[in-house]
Amino acid sequence: MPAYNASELMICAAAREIADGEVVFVGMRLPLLGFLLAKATHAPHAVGVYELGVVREETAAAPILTMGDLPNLHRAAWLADTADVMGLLQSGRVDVSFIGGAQVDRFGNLNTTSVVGTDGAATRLPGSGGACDLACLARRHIILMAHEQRRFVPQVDYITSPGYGDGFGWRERVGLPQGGPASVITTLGVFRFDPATCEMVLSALHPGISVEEVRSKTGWPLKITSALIETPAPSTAELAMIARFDPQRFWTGAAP
Amino acid sequence: MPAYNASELMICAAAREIADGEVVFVGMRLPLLGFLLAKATHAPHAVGVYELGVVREETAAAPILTMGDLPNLHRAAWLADTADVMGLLQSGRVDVSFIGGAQVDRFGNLNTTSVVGTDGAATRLPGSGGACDLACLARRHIILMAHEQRRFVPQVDYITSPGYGDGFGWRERVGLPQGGPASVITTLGVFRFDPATCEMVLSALHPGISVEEVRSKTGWPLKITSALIETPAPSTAELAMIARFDPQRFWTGAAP
Amino acid sequence: MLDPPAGAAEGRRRRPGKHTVTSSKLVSLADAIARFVPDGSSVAAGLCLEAMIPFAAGHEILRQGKRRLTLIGPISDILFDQLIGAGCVTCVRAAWVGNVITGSGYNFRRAVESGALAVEDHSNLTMAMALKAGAMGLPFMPARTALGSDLFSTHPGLKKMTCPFTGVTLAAVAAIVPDVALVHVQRADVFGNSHAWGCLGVMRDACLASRHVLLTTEEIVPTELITRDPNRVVIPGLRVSAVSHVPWGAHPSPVPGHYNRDHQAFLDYRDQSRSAGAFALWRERWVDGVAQPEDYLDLLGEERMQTLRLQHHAFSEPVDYGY
Amino acid sequence: MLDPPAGAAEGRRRRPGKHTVTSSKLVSLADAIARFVPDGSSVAAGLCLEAMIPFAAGHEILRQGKRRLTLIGPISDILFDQLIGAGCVTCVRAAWVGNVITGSGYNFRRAVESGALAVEDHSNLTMAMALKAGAMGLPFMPARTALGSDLFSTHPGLKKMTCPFTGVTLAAVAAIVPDVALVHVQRADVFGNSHAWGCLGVMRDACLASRHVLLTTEEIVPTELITRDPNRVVIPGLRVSAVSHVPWGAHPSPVPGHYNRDHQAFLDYRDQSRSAGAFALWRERWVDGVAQPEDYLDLLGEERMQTLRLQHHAFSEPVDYGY
Repeated sequence: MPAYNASELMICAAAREIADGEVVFVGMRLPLLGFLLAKATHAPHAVGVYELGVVREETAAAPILTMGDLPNLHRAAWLADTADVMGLLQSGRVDVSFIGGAQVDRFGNLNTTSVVGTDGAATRLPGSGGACDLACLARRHIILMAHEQRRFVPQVDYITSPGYGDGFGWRERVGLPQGGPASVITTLGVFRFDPATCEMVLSALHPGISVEEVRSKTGWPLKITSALIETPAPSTAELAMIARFDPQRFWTGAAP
Repeated sequence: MPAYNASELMICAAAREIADGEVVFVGMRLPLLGFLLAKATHAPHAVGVYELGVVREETAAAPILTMGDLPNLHRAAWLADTADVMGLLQSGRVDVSFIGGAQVDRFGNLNTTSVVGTDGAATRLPGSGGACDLACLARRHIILMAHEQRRFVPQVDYITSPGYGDGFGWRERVGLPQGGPASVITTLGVFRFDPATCEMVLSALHPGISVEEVRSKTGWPLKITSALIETPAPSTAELAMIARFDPQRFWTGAAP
Repeated sequence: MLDPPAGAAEGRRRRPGKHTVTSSKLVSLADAIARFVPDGSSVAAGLCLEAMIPFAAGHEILRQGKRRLTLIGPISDILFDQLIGAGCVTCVRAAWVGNVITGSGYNFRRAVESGALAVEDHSNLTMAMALKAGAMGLPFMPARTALGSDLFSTHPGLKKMTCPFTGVTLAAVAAIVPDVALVHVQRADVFGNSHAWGCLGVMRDACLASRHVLLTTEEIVPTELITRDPNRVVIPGLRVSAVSHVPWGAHPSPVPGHYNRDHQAFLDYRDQSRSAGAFALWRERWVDGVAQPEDYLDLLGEERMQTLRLQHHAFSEPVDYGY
Repeated sequence: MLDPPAGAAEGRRRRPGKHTVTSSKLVSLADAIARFVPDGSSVAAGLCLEAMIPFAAGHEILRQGKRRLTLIGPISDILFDQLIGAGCVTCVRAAWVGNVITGSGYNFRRAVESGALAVEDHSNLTMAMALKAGAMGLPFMPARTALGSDLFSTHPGLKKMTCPFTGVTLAAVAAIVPDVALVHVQRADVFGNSHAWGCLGVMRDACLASRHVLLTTEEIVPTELITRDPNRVVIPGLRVSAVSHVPWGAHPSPVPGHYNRDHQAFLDYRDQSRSAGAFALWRERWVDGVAQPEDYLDLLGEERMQTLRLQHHAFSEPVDYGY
């Protein structure tokens, strides 16, 4: 079995969330690599949408680090205004989006705006960018983040990107009749949401990770699916693909 | 003095309503020729805006009959969406616009939608197009139309393009805080609006036309300015310019 | 006939199915219309106003005898009048219906005055905002226009509202989501990627708002020619349902890069539509007599086409999308 | 600091004076900033998101020591962080402020956490709609986003409203009308006519919304090169107040057709901004040490510029605007 690090595992898990032919609102960092991996493997007809006004059907001819890098514009299917691509999102034409966060809670609400430390002092973070829009308007969204106790809290300090609020029925009530987080991919496992309660449930453990470790790094009594599985490890082919898209291991990080 | 017809006189009168450097929302027919004449004479820096998404700073290289004719797109300053040019209008960046109508009333309200005959039967007309928008949103608008009693009525059957409604204060009240008709140029004379009452007032008589003729073709007791003047006749140079823009006399009509 | 609450509720809708980049969408115009324009459809057309009007696609609708259509567009020039004259249409949502160069649309007048046709009267701006709302997935958009006009009385998709921030009176315009948009473009690949240029009118928002987009195109080109200039794409291929290759498909309206406006055809149409009988003759010759797109070109004749082709060329400066 | 009622009322505004087609608007960047960016201005920048960020114009603001600015933009990448670090800014209206490739903006964090900087938190879509409202002369626009989020608590230009047609809950976003938009384009003439291509972000609406538009451009070209392709114009010349010729004026962000993103500059900036002291050194070298635009190129060095220039070219196919 090839060696891999947590980032590579998360990229592979993210790629598996994309079905062929889906329209994907692509973020930066690991989700971007997950999207490229999906297109290179099981989802060659997935279409990428980027908030700066880019729609791509073909993978960029050269590696990119940010969405505005010129290879990401070269041979795009559409270069338009942010409002035009946001219109695709708002009219329900985006199947899945990916977002990261500094803090997440048991109902999948995300905070990337401001966190309050144990000393009561607030730390200012960059803010929403497009994340709030993706969480409100994509047909489903996937959250990727590092799994640490300070990040997995019972209730986020600030809802930047709505998940299921305080549980079932909340989205409908506040005016978000569809969407919501489908899964959370962390450094420890993959989590999904109980359709009845909208609460986050441990669904897959990454190889070598124990339930106890996940519980100890989660700030609420975590529910676990009765059908807990192990996250499939990346294959050699997948790792080679990832290396092609991130040749300097800029986002993937140090080799294992 | 050169011979001219009523259309040529109206074109010259329309041109004089345009000041140099103004942004003009140009219609078709006589107003188009008036705009071109103004640019060729006293208003070389006037900018033309067309509702199909065209902004022009230079006169088209060949005569055009409709706004979408290719010479009107060639070397335009901007080809954009209707919403973009309507945004210029709605944000108060259009100084003056020109519209025609089938029916006008004493407060300058225009009807191009439906007129009711003396027998009570309604005749359907083409509708607003952009006229309603120009009447609502340009800083001022100029009306051009044939002067006939059935067209100059006390109250229009349908307000397609608002003038001053029922008089002073009406525009403000309905939500149109600025704009309104500045003048009406007809086959008989030029009319302006009393600032205190917003009622149409005869301001200039075309050469050879009597006050009595105007009164007999106006469906309400017409007020006349104390400083009534004669509309200046077109000069030879003006007529030559018009002939350049309408070489087939398509809009100008039969030569006098 | 008018259905504004539906229009208003239409702002959010289903995606019509997965997009497959590599499957050709190239079909005959007859097949495209047969498949995507069932009786009862709402059809947006004439979206670039005077230019690039999809006459060939409209005539195919007429030929196939579609019924109970709702037509949507800002100003329609004579295409709407033709479809109305053929009895295809029960409702028009438009700012202006007629013959741009001559004035009245006689079939339109007859249909309205006889009560056979319902009209939802727009202005160009209310139409633009209704389609923009549809494009953006919103149920309405505000505007400052039409206040004080009688459009409100004949247009249930138009209401007065108060700005939640400033308190001023505004017009609220309900979204319009056409079942299908018909657009004619200069060049497209077989997957629905295309370039369009010139005056764009409400084409972009109308296409983005519509459930299906049918392209007719002057030229079929390789995909790489389109993706070499992605800012020139007005509607992305993933939103296009069918592409048909129809040179001269917008005649007699003008197409930048291809041909000028055939003014004479519009002038002739005035007389050809003045009575129902004259219109039947026009239709027989110019629509029913055209079994396939090539027949139209024969009818037009090379001499006339030559007078309409561009006499002066003016090419854009290339731009570089390299890296 | 926040002034949303003003923002909301700004939807309609005065035209800043007659446009004269034939008078050159070409001025030095220093003159453009001195004249059109007085202390207290609201300044929109970073409107194409990661690309074509007007760094040279922003650095000139910094050099001239402008004060009490409000910055407006969707995501700002590091330009906003630099202006905040220099003490030019008292308010930011943005969706995201940081360093796109590394995360946090340290000057931004310090300023917010010390209470020196007010923030009106947007999402990219609320920012796009606020600027679109400004562009369209409207006091607000609706959106379906941000509902249920805490953006409403820190953003007085965001309210909940009920759709007048469907009754659904929507977000109402107050218009933003910047005093000035700073944009970098690929080519412009001396009158402010220009071409821009690539990802356009909110550039079009932000420019149309702003009272003044200042262009920096890679190239000054003849007017006829621009008017040969009027669909490539994003903001018409009549809306532009000044043009400055500043090659590499968007470095280290990328400019399609000219140069790639200088990732290393953004990575270096992380350390160069981690402390106030480090930032002072960065500023001394890269801003105060640049007396005129050419000095910046010397500082950058030909070798580095060569690595950033395009290695692969990909030219668009010309289109014909003839008649």
